[in-house]
Amino acid sequence: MFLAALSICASAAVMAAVLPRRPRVVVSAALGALGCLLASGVALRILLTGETLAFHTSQVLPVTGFSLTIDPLGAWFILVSSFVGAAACVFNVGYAKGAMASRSALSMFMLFIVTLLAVPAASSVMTLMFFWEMMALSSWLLILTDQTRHPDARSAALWYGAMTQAGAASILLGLLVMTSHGGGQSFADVSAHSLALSGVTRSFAFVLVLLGFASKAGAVPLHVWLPKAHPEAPSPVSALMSSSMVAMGVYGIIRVGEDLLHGGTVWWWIAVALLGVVSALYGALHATTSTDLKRLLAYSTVDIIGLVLIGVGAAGALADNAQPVIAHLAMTAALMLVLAHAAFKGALFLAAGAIERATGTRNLDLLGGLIHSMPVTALVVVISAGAIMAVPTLSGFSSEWLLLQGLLHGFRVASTPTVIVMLLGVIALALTGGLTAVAFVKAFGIGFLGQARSTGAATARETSTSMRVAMGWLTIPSVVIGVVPGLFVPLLNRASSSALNASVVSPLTRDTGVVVSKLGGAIEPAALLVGLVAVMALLWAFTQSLTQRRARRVDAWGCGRELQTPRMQYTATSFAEPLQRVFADVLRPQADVEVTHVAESRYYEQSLMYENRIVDVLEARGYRPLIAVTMRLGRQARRLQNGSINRYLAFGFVALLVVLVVVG
Amino acid sequence: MSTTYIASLELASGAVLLSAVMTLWRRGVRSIVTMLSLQGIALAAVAMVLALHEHERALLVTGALVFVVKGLVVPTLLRRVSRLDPRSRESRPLVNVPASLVFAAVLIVLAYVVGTRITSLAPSHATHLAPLGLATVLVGYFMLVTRRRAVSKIVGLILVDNGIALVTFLLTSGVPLIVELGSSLDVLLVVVVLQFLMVSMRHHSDTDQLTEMKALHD
Amino acid sequence: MTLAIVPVGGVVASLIQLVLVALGGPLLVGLMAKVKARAEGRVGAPIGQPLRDLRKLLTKERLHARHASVVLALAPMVIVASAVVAVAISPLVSTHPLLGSSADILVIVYLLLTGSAAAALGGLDTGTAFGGMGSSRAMTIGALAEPALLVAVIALSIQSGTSNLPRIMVDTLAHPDWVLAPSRLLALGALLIVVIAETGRIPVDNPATHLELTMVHEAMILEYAGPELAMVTLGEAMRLGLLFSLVANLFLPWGIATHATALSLLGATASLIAKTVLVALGVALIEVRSAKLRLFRLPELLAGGFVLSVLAVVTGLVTR
Amino acid sequence: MLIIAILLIPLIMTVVAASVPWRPWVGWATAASSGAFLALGVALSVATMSAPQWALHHSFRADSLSAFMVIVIGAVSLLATSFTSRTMRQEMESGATTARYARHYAVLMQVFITCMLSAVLTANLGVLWVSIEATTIATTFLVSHRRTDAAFEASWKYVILCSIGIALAFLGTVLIYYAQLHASGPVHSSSLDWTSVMSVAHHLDPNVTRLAFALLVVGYGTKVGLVPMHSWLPDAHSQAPAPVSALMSGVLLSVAFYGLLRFRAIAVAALGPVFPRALLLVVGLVSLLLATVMLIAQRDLKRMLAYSSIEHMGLLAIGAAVGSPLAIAAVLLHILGHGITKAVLFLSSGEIYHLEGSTEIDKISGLLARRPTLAGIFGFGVLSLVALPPFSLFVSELTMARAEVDAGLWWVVAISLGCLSVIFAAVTRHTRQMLMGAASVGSSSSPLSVSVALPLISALVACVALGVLAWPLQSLLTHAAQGVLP
Repeated sequence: MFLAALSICASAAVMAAVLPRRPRVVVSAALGALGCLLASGVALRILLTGETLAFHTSQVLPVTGFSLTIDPLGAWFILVSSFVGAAACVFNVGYAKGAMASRSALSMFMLFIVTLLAVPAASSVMTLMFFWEMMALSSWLLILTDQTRHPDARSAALWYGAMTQAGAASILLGLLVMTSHGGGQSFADVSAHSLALSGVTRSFAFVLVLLGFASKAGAVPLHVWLPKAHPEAPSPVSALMSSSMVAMGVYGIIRVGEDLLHGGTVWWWIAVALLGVVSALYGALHATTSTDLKRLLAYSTVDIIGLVLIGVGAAGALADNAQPVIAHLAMTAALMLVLAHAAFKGALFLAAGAIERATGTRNLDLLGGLIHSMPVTALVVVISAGAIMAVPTLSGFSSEWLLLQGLLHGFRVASTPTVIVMLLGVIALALTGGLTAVAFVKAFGIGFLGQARSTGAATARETSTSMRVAMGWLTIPSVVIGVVPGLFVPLLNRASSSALNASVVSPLTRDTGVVVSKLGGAIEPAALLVGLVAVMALLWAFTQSLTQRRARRVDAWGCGRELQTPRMQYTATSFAEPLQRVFADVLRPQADVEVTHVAESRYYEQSLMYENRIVDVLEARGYRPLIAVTMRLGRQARRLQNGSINRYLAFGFVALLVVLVVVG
Repeated sequence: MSTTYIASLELASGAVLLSAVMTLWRRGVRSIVTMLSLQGIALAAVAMVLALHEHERALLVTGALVFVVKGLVVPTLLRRVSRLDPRSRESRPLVNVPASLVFAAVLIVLAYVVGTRITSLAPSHATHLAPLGLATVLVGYFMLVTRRRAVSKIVGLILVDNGIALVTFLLTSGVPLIVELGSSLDVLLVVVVLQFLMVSMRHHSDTDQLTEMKALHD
Repeated sequence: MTLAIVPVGGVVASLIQLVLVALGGPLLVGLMAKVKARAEGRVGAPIGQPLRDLRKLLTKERLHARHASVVLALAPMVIVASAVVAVAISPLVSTHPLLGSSADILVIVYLLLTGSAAAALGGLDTGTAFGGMGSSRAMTIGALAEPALLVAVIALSIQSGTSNLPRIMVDTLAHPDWVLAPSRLLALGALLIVVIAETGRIPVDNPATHLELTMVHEAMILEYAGPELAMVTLGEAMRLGLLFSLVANLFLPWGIATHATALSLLGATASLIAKTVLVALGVALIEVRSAKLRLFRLPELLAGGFVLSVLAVVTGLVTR
Repeated sequence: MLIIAILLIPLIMTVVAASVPWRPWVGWATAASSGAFLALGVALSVATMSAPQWALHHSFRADSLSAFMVIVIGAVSLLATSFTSRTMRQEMESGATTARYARHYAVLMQVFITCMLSAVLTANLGVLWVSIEATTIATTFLVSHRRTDAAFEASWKYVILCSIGIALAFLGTVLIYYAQLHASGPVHSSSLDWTSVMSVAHHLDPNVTRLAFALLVVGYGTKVGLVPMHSWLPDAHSQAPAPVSALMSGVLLSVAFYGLLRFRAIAVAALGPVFPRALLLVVGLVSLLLATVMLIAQRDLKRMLAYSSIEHMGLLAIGAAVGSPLAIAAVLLHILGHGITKAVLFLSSGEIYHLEGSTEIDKISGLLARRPTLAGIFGFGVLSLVALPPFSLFVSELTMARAEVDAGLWWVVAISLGCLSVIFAAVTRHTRQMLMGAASVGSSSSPLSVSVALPLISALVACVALGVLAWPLQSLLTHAAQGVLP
């Protein structure tokens, strides 16, 4: 069944490669969406029944063989990918134009979806690496889709390619170290033998694997590629990368740490959680100050994945502190947040694509007033942004509440390092909550409200039906998880038990809301929603009853200003300016002011240019010097081969003498 | 018989190494080529002596072949080249002549040290002389590394080859004939190729670029 | 099960809370203005003036700026609705209000945050310079204040090990010695700073100013008029009432009704009013004695509040 | 019989090419002959699965490893020779060559291929040496085919360095022979036959064998392109016509490596695994490191490909150092994958050179916009080269890494993976420079002719098939690996 889903998606790739232009887009999208839905179905069935699917053949992949196994943990991530994948396919029908409709781009797109479905199912080192690298390859090429029009895409792709390859190398080495003493390379073998490895070896392997997966997940300081690559990809691809591909990093950490290495030691998970804390804060901070809409979303991904990692790390640490129930709770929170994030971030990236198509820009400083021309997109953005801001009764809130429950109850553990991590997690959760609110109030408020700041924004029109359907599809989880999180409790219990490799009695009981039994916590989002809606309805009725007339349209007052142009509005840059000042030490903004005076008097200015840039300080201070050193090394190495045959002969002569001295 | 055998073997083998050192010492192409020719003849003599001593007919054939190829043909070819290029004196080697000679001495010692490890497997009068061949290889290689002129390169290559041939004769009384034939032909061919290249290059470009070929580099 | 929803009693308690906060919020604003006026040697407006203003505003015409969208009309409703729901489920009069089981720290904080976000969007919707300025500043202050609020309340939750507010109060009632625990006192300090920031009082914001360089909240709601302005103002007043009474109840829960009898509810109402007025007077005194801070000095204050709250948590973890 | 046929086909083709003046059909005939012996090679591989085959009084011997190498040679030379006519036509049009030299070219290509075939099919280690040395002579003229200053310089360096290197290999062979003559074991043999040497391998004198193997590694390492004698490689590859570069990089290096594999088996039997492993590891790692630093700031397309060959040869040496059956199987798969990939890249870089008149990376840009098919082929070739799936190099590199870690050499894997990551960044950066960017003004966008695109695309498809499917090679690889295990 799952293989059928994979092959349908793969056939979509083939169709995309062979069909002529017009049917190509539609057929591949239809097949892709069908395959994704099928995969969703398989994943759901596994999550409902708890059974495990396995498949092995030695006829594929020479020397190593090919194995797939889907357990509930994998199924959860397949559910995440397939849900977003289906939306991305449908979205692409309306979106694909120009380069994105080319044979190569479309088939790479479908291939990307295949790998996203297959990575959580891979159950041997070689199979995992195969799909992992295919995933990297296809997404990497997709970033380059529009490279002729967006030169930035090339540099972004270079960053992404280099970092993802280094990450894959790290993962590979870690996994191989695990297999080295165990015999087989299937996950079952590794898991069975890993306890026989020495503690140092296991820790070494885990750190390597963690580095690789954390880089894919976009954890700071390994995130630098992410805010470059995600924005440059075509929007359906960005949506998949940001929602599903980063989740694969999380999946890898859970799979290796909890399943293959049986939980390891506490400090592993403390490290994971600390990565999460740093990522959450750094991502949130940069998201508030980004003016490029997709860059903002990308940094927000770093933020949310940070929270997920806090949950995963907390779960691991608690499990190692003999608190399986609370660990289960934290893991559940992390998994729920993964799904919630996939949906709302997917929707937001798709919306960003819709906006870019409609206005020709994704620079918030050039947008404005889109709510009038693109009401459906605006609604999608409001719901998804609300979810990401953790507005109660939307998905982000339910997930973050669960996470907070896990962290708070983690306080009762005796081990001080663990408690400190829990505390840092709570602080990160609190701080990112506020910062995320700023970022997304800015994104929606500047992008959709007020007046258009450019002609592109002024002439925007609502997107095509398929794009709206896809965006709408992705808002469903934001609402459903938010309003009736209890629906997901049984599925999450299975996935989380499978993730932690332990069958504990889940503290979560199923209801319309979520009740953490024995631990004294509950939310009833449905009831809250009823309350909110009822109050609003009453208020609406009340205001209507006061006067029968509709509100009169007048010019904005603006403290009595007569002239008010769109240029006088606050922009995204100015909106974030106070926060940028507050966090100047971390963000290190660079501002240039250039004043040109009129010739007659220095007291009058002819023009004033202000430029404000925020570069990723970790990139500037950490990566750039490294690259510079490497390049210098490369340039100096060229002198080795200076063309003199005498020198070349001397190399060999010295080698010969060394051989004689050493051997003789 | 035995002492004559030993004496002649030692004389011929010593001559091979000595002529190698002499090529390092001399600068004029003509005298170097003469040394090379002498070396070829000495090498052939080694083969002949061994062949007579061990009654190896194949080695006799090899000796004759070596005499023709290394004693006559190759030097003749080289003389033709040097006539084409009368200026090709090794006027400015990378390591000057006295230092080269000192270094050659060091190399000979090294060859001796290494050689003893090899000869201890099957000690005999012949194998004891094998370090001389090894030393010739090293001296030849040293010449390749330190001499700039193209002709010197060819000479160095031939020295290395002669050294290896000497080792071969002394240690094993010759490898199977087919291999020996092949290797001799190959040496000849290499020399022909090199000569061809030199001539073509000279025809191709006016300036004498052979000494400083550094157009191709990173 | 103490957390079980008690329908009748809970509904009554929630209604009482709603009425108290909806009326009491504006009255508290009036009270504080009166105190300030007196302290400055003025007579000042009557305490009921904010309520009268609200009534007057409700009769005015509805005016919308030309470029505004539906957000402008929706934002006030969201502000009020979020405040209403937060008030209804918070344990102010009774420890068993309607949906008290969901009266989680995170729910209250994020309901308030939702209100702030709605207000900020409303400010941006008109496309004027002042609206954006106010929104930007308000969100900046909110982004720094909300975390401190959350962490401060979490400091209070450590001893009882739950994030459910009614349960924290019940547990505090059972353990009177907790009140003077160092972590609680630190949290109180943090909460006061946060509450001042959240409700826009001096030294964070001056509710009485219309000077463009200094205003925060007033700039954001500059374009509102009539019933919508009334709703925004009411919502803000309710937030103020909720925060003041929550602070009062979290530190001094005595008097709150743990059973849904008429008598205990009455007593609880009276004690709540008394406690809240005390808090309001305290805040008013702080306002009188301090000058408004420059906008860019504010982060220092809020960071101080945040650090206090973190310290409170740490102390709580160490001393538990 | 098969062995003789395989050797005869290119030999006859040599005679044919030598006896008729140059015509385009000669080029196609050479391709046909390559295809023919490729097919026979497949048949040979089937035949050798049961037992090694012998021919001409035990002069020639083919086991699965030889058969596999015949397939590698066949596949790559099929690719390379299918470009003969086209390359010659282009060069004649541009005045770079004449009909006379085209004829030389065709003959020398066949000689070159014949030498390689005899190297892998001979039973005698001495003849193996002679054959490899003979390839030097054939390829020297092929490198200088363009008859420019640079081409002469390259072939001069090539012949000097390779001659000296291969001379050292001869010394090593002689020493092995010497050790064999005086082997202490019960069996005495006095021929350099692979089987007879192997039969006494356990009794060879360790001192002599150690020195011999070291000399062989340096010597054959020269032809393989391993540090320290690698320096000829970038020069020769950048100056030779594209099909020659393809053949040299694709198979010549591997054929020399085949020699090393054979001698490694002898050395392991005589010395135990430690010394051969250490030596090959050092050589392999240094080659890899050198290739890495040289690729970082590389400026020339063909030199980039050449250094990448050094990189891959370094990987092979490291894989051979491990020497487990898994490692050798991976090494062999890598040889095939690298051969095909490198051939595709050199051939397409030849087309690029033809288009642009330069192989300087900075002078080429926007190929993807101007020549989508060619750029696509080159791009996918690079993806294959940097070992991304689904290409076969991915599987072979991963398997090698696995075998290395299994052998306890995780630090080697760490170093090589580090180098590979840097190489990935460097190579993709250079490739990006050439492929990406807007098309320059006035550039034409004529489609690539089918005769060019078809072989290259099908070669890439073959790489994918090798990387994804197990059945064509699985048993052959494991069987061949058995052949060089002591």
